[in-house]
Amino acid sequence: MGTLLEIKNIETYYDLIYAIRGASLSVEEGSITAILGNNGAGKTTILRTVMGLIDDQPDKGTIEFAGRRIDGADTEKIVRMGISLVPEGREVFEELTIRENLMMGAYTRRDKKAVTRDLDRVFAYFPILADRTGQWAGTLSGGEQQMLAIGRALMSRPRLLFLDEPSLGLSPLLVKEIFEIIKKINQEGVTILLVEQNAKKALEVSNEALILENGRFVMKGQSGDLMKDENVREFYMGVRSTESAKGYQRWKRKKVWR
Amino acid sequence: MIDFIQMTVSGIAVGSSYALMALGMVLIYKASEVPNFVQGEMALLPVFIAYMLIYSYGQSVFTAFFGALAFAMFLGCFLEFAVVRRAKNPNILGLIIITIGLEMVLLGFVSWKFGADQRVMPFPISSYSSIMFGNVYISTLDLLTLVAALVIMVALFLFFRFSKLGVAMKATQQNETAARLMGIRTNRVKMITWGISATVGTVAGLLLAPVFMEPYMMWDPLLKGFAAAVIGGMTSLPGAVFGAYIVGITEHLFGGYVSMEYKAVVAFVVIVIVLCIKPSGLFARHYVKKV
Amino acid sequence: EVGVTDTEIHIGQWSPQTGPAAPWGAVARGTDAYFKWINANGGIHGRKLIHHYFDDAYNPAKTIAGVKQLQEQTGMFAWVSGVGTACGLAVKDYLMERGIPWVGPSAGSRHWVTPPQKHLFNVYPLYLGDAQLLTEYAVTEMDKKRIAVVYQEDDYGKQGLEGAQHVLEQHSMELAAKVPVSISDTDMRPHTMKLRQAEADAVLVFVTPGHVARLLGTGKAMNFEPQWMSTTTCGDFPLMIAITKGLYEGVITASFGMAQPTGNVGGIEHINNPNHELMAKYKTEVYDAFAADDERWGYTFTTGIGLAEPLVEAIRRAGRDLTREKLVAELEKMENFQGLMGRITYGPYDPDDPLCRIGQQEIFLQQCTADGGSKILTDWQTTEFIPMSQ
Amino acid sequence: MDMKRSYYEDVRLFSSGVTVFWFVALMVFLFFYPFVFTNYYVYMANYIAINIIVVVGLNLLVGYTGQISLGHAGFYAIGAYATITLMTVAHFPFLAALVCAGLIAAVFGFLLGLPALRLEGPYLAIATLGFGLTITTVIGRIEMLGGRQGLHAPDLVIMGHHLTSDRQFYYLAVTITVLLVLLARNITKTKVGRAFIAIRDAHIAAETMGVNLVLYKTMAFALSAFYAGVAGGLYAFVLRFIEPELFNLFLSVFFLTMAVAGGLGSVMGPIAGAIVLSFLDLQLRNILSIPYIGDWLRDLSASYFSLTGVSNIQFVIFGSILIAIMLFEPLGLYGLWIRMKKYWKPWPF
Amino acid sequence: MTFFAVSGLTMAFGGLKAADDVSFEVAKGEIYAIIGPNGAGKTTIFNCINGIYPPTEGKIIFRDKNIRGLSPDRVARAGIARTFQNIELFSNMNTMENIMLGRHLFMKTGLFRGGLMWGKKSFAGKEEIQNRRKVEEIIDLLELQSFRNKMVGALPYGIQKKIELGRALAAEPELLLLDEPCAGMNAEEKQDVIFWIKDIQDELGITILLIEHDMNMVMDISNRILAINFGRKITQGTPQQVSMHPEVLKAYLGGDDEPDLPDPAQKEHQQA
Ligand SMILES: Nc1ncnc2c1ncn2[C@@H]1O[C@H](COP(=O)(O)OP(=O)(O)OP(=O)(O)O)[C@@H](O)[C@H]1O
Ligand SMILES: Nc1ncnc2c1ncn2[C@@H]1O[C@H](COP(=O)(O)OP(=O)(O)OP(=O)(O)O)[C@@H](O)[C@H]1O
Ligand SMILES: CC(C)C[C@H](N)C(=O)O
Ligand SMILES: [Mg+2]
Ligand SMILES: [Mg+2]
Repeated sequence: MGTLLEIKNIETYYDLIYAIRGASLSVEEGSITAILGNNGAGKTTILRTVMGLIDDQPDKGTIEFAGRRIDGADTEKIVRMGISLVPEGREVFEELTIRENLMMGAYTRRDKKAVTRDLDRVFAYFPILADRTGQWAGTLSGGEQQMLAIGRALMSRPRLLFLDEPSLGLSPLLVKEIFEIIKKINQEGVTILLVEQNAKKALEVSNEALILENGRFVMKGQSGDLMKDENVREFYMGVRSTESAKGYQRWKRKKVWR
Repeated sequence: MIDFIQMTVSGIAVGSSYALMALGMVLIYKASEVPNFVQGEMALLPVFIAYMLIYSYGQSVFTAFFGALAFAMFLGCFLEFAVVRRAKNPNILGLIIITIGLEMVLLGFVSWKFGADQRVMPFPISSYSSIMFGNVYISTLDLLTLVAALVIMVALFLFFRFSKLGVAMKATQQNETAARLMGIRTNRVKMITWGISATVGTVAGLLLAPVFMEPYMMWDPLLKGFAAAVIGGMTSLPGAVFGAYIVGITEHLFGGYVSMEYKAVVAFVVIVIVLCIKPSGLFARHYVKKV
Repeated sequence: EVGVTDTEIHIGQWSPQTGPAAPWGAVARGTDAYFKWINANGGIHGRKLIHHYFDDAYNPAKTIAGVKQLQEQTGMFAWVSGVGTACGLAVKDYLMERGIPWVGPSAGSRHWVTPPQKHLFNVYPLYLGDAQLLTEYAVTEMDKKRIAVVYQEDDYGKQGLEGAQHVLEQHSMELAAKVPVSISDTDMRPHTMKLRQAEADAVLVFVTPGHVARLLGTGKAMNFEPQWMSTTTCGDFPLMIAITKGLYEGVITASFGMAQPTGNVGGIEHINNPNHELMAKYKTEVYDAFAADDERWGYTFTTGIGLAEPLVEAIRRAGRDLTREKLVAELEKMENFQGLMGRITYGPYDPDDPLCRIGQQEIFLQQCTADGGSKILTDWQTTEFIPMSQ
Repeated sequence: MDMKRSYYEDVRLFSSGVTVFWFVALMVFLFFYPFVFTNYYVYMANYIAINIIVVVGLNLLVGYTGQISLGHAGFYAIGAYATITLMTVAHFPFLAALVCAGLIAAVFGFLLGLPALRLEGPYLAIATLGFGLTITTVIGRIEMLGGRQGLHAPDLVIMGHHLTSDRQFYYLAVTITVLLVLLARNITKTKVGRAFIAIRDAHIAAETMGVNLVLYKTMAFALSAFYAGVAGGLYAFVLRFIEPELFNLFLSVFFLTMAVAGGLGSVMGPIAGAIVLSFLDLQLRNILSIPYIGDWLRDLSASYFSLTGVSNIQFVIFGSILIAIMLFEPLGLYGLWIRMKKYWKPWPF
Repeated sequence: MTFFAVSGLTMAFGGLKAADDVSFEVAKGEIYAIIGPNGAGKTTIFNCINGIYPPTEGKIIFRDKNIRGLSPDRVARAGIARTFQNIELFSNMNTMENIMLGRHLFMKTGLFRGGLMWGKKSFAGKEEIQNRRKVEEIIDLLELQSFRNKMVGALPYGIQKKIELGRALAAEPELLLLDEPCAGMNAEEKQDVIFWIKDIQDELGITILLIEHDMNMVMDISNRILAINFGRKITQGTPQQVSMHPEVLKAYLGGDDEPDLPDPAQKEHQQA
């Protein structure tokens, strides 16, 4: 097993906003890597940069996938090389049906039989989608759309799968299932890069994890180690010595406008 | 009664040329979500190219027409590639203005090259001959247009139904980023639709030219085609054709029975009424955003 | 005087060189070639005519802008021609208030002479006259019973309609049908249907040449072939024959002298066309020498010459110390001046008499032959002026 | 940023003394303009001022509320005809007629706003386009309005003064324009303007925050129509003669072009658009009289194109400029301005 | 007085009943949570309350008045504000303006008074200032100062959720509907939101109807919980009661497994 994705020192701008400030990352083939970070740390931006979704970015640095440079390449091309992204905010095709949405996931594939099999597999993961194949994706509930987005990405049988907050808006039961699914497809040989707010689950399922802050990776290590880290526990898993909010003394003082 | 049938038939006849324009409109809208104001001129230039091939280069009518269609394909692709695609984070209105700009440029070029005078385009069949069913006339040219409209519609319909391009177009229109994430070469999809659209428009242009050829020849068909496409729901090929016949027939019946003076605008009134009942046209499901 | 120097006389003109009305732009180019020819022949009293014409795209707002710009920055001595009723009306007050002479508006509208203006001299025969003469001819000479009018919905068409109705009333007849056409119409089927339903045996068409062509074609395809009749505007037979692919044969139009002067139209003799020679001269000396290569020798071009002739003649008659006052005086003195068009006569300014500024009311009728030549049907005829009804 | 002394700074007309300075400078310039420039440029200023009114109004609809209109020439026509008719038939004084004409146009705007409640995108485009065409067709049929023969404007008298020259009219037109622009600017900064933008960006959320969609969408149409109507009334006196064909689809498209190319969703953008494009529209016809370039174009035409069609170069240029603006600056001229401002930040703008 | 009650609410989309005879009552001042698997119909219930969907059947009583069938703006006027599951911000306005729009109902400036705003002392000017003060309080409360003048479209997901909350608060509602306010936030940020929600309840006295998938939070702050599945009510009660209901465990929390809680300490607290 070698390195599948190698990001070296990338820097990304949104116009004048300096979002990624030199981040390096390598993803081992067959592993699950997790990225944790606060709101606005730039997690989504990293994924979007790799996918070539931000015009003319990365500004600096290189990205290699399976030994080939992909920075600056077209998204379509990157996707065809075998990377698939479950985007933040679902981005389903609102006026296409569930089935059409899933079939779009398999757009680049020619092996019809296998596609049908994969479709069945997605339906097995998310039975509610199977009941509604003809419903417009735009009218699905938030969680259903999230399932659809994940299912759609699975349909492309990627080598490397990017998941941007896959558990967003899912019920606790489904969250569990999603992570099971992640593990399962990983075992089937798909390398996974996972961005999650649910740090506990993410660390549980991943081999390696990185912590992003203000566009830079500030910590990196085996997931098991990170899970034991004091700071990580406090800031990303919300583990505090006190019990629940109900008993809390409010410590954040409200400021009054001068 | 004869009058009624005659008016209906004539309505269908004129509707056929609207239909071809509407089909072109729909194609581009399906992939790019732009109401395409350069649709008419994308057909105009190839028609004049055909004219030039015939008169300046002595080509036969058939060669010239094929040349025009090929050129149209190229022109459509080129406009998308060289101009429309270059827009950075375009919004719909920006794109509309770009198509209006292109319209001016192409129209300007044609009028610059050919002047404003009427031209006469040779055509294999006479535009004055007609077929008579009982007392009802339909000119052979109209019949040809009708056939062309239907054949093209069916062909496009089947093509998009059974090729991946159809869904790819729809996906591109709805969420271009997501479409690219599916590996769809959205730029190529759009380019092809522009090409096809220009070609379809040129068919309309070539069929109109024997009757009437001058730089502004495509304006009226463009507007009516746009109207027809809207009635049909903007994204439906059969809808576009159906809408075109509605526009054509309404115009004729209204002109015949009610008032000639308001004939030019009746189509638009009909559209407003239709849209009040079905806000997304007749052939498109209305999507209400869910929150 | 403004616009007159020792060596130059500045004359302005507007016309649509672009936009849907651009075919009328040839009027200005005709005038331009005509002025160049005059200059090439020594100008007038040692002065050259400097012709400033601009494109207003048939948009009155641009006409005003252009007129003001030329008038105020360069200074025009007078204005000639100027295409379009609306465009003309938009600048009329401006020119008249300043006492700037304007000769030969390029549109046969009654507006130019109701009320007559001291400095506005009409040349173009009114559309009313076309309609009167055509209707009269259809009724009396051709014995047509059911006369229909197809009219463009503007000044041109409306006055045509009025003229036809006026004559029919005199014959106690009624219009078989009146069918409006809007400029944007390309589809002539409903119009043809209307005419067919009305069983018209003669149809007067007051529309643009393009519309006429489509109307005739549609009629032909529907087996509807009445006696088509049209105006001076559609009297350019070679053009009409070409764009109707021969259908124009037999159509009767009014004319003020556009008959093809050369032999290339099938040797038809223009027995009654008194300005035959003048036309031939212009063809070779003006058109061949000064027009652009792609310019067509046709009605619009010659109109541009015809409309400018009275002005040029008056300038010539005014002599070396040219002033606007003198120009107007000379124009008022003009009597039976014969150029390309009918004989032109003005009179002393009388605010109540439109005829003092109308110039001419002379036209004749011609019929199109298979090869685009014309057969002259009538001699020059003067039609009666129908004043505005209110 | 946090040093604000008063919240009013965000909404007030002049965000700083510098702006006041520039505004006063502009007013002084506008005041002396007619003394400096020839009458032709005064006419041009009038024409542009009127276009500014329309486009600023159109922008309230298109840029702020997100509703497209391809029928603004219709409102313009209504304003022009109503002003003249009210003055000649009902003997209204000019200003009263102008305001009433604006209100009449607003009523039509309101009516058009009703079907527009349910329509969007191309559907709305075609409905408004149809409105524009229908209005002129109908006006062309009404004999009282002169039909296709057109209508002459009566004498323009304001408080006993006859305004006959362009210069006199200039002060009227510019005053009205400045007032209406300031009005629009204030509207966009206060409650109504925010509601418009909210509707454009997320109409469902706007509604759940208490914005009455029916009210505000029709209000946007009516307001925008009011601007067009007032402008139309002024236009009638610039031309002194109107007829239905003036108010054709090209004009509606031209208005939209000015608004978009100027930059939607700002007040300055459309003004820039109106100025630049109106100026180009009037000036491009002179392209052939520019020394050298004109001759070169003529030679080019003679050898590759046609001389009779040479004037059409202006279309090619106009179209190319439009495309260029939209390609390089999707936000239009306003976007360009913002960029320049960023670039010249140290400057006291 | 009934503060807020839904009875027999049914919402059908074609054959699909997204809400099916749902009834519940919310007392003034409480935090009432709705939980249920994805697609259970939670958002649909909000949409019906809000007037975005016209319910097929049922009654929605707010302060003794039936508000069913009112348009969303009328519902807002009645005193109900909400946030959305998928962010619905005005993306081309900055944070301040977004929240300012929340003040819409409190402002009386119309076209004329707005258009003629000529100074601080004018009606519109005064009103702007007054409402801005209110907005600033909210910005302070939610700690959005640094985003005040940023266009919201480009802000991170979690911040956008906060701005939505702020916008809803600005409307000074009596009943606040929150649709997954914590989605996309990390643990620390969630804690903040929890505090704010508590504050909103305690200090502003606003009644809250909450949809949330984070059981930790739901258990923590809600007074009562309604669990639904397939549009139908499963159970209703205190957090403890609901979390132990077998059907909730099976359909929502995941069968035998314990709810997703980060800490054993809290688990005990749950099962107590
Ligand atoms: N389109 C954009 N334009 C400008 N700035 C942007 C844009 N998108 C993101 N940013 C900025 O880039 C930074 C990183 O944002 P990003 O969305 O990558 O964060 P994130 O880690 O994914 O956050 P979240 O957990 O909320 O999803 C933020 O400060 C954000 O404001
Ligand atoms: N407009 C609509 N048309 C058709 N079906 C709809 C529509 N809106 C909602 N539905 C369906 O109704 C069901 C309930 O949707 P709703 O959004 O209320 O779920 P939810 O409980 O909020 O789920 P989640 O937790 O995933 O957000 C879903 O199955 C959805 O597909
Ligand atoms: C002089 C001509 C070109 C005018 C033309 N007869 C018209 O009014 O349309
Ligand atoms: Mg993110
Ligand atoms: Mg939901």
